[in-house]
Amino acid sequence: KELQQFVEIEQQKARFHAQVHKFTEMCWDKCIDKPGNRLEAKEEACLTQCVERFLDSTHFIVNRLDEIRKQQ
Amino acid sequence: KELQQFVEIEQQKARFHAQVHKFTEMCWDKCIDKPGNRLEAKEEACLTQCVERFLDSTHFIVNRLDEIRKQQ
Amino acid sequence: KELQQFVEIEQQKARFHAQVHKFTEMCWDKCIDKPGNRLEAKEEACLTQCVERFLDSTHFIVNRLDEIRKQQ
Amino acid sequence: QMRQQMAVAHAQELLQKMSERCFVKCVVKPGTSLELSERQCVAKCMDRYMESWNVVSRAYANRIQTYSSDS
Amino acid sequence: QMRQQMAVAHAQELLQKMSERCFVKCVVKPGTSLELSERQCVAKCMDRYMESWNVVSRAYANRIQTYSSDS
Amino acid sequence: QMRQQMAVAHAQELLQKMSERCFVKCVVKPGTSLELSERQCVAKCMDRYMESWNVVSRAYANRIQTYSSDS
Repeated sequence: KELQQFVEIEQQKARFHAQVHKFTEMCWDKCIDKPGNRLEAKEEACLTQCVERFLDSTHFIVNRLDEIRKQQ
Repeated sequence: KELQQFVEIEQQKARFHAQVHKFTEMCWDKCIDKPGNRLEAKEEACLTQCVERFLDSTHFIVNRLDEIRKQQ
Repeated sequence: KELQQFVEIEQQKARFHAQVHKFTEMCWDKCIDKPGNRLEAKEEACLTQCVERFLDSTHFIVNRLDEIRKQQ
Repeated sequence: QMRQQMAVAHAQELLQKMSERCFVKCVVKPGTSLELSERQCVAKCMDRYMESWNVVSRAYANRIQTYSSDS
Repeated sequence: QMRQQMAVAHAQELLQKMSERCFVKCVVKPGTSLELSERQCVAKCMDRYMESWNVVSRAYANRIQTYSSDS
Repeated sequence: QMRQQMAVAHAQELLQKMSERCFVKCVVKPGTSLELSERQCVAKCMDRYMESWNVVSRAYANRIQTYSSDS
């Protein structure tokens, strides 16, 4: 049972990392135009908000799909 | 034998869906500039012809590869 | 033991081909603007140097990661 | 059961591709919240994406049938 | 047999990537048929893509050999 | 051991994506050697990419926690 739990936690971590890789690519393209000598405060805010708004947007889509399904 | 047939049909469907996902991405980029309030007739025609011309184009490439191979 | 060697060599080839596919996509986008009647000398040089500089660049990154790790 | 698993996998892939494309198109500068205009854009974008998926699916199915009946 | 399977897989990947790139480059506005000029463009594009594949493959092989002989 | 394998896989994916993006951004016209200015650009680019990875990772983890504590 402990082994099972260990495997589940590791799988969760793997999914988390896979998402972070995907988000980094997408938000890097949106927020970092020219990599400078340091990460500007504006760029950092953009990255954080990019992740948050992407999750909002996906959440909005999933909810809307549910509503459409109910209406049918 | 029935199970085998069932598996084959499901695999065929999976391949079909995988292709539809790929074509939708490619043709969406080609045909839909700004998503509007409804799918315009022009956009719909573009999507259909995009799929057809992509298949024509792949067909043309495969035939030409065959010819090249025969000449060697 | 021979079988093992055979499998290893084939795996090596597969990795090589996978890399060549990836490099071709990346360097094609960098070097070939409009496909002409033949591959121009300039385009061929660009493709070769694109592969070489990409490997240089990855090498540089790996070395720098090693240095950063040692400093920590 | 296998059929269900596949339908789920298929819906997830649609959701994933749609989310990414509509986010990139509609949220140009991510702000402190998802604004109304961005949400409206995402709603339109997902409707059009799903319609496009159906159009593409139909066009591809027609093409496969034409070929099969030719040979 | 395994070698053959791999060669097939490799050729299919080349075909797939080549088809997509050449279609996107050559068929800007898909019409009711594949026009002559589009077909000529696709033919050139696939020839150049395959040549590019060979150039890249050679450059990469050379580089691996140089490293191996150094160490 | 499994944990180590995953950390390695994860680091390799980071390296791969970072290499490709920084090369495309910094080496616009590949010349006969990697020039100093290109090397400086790649160095900056990889630093910023890794920082971005951390920022994104933190933002995503925060969001997951907020949701979990809500429900």
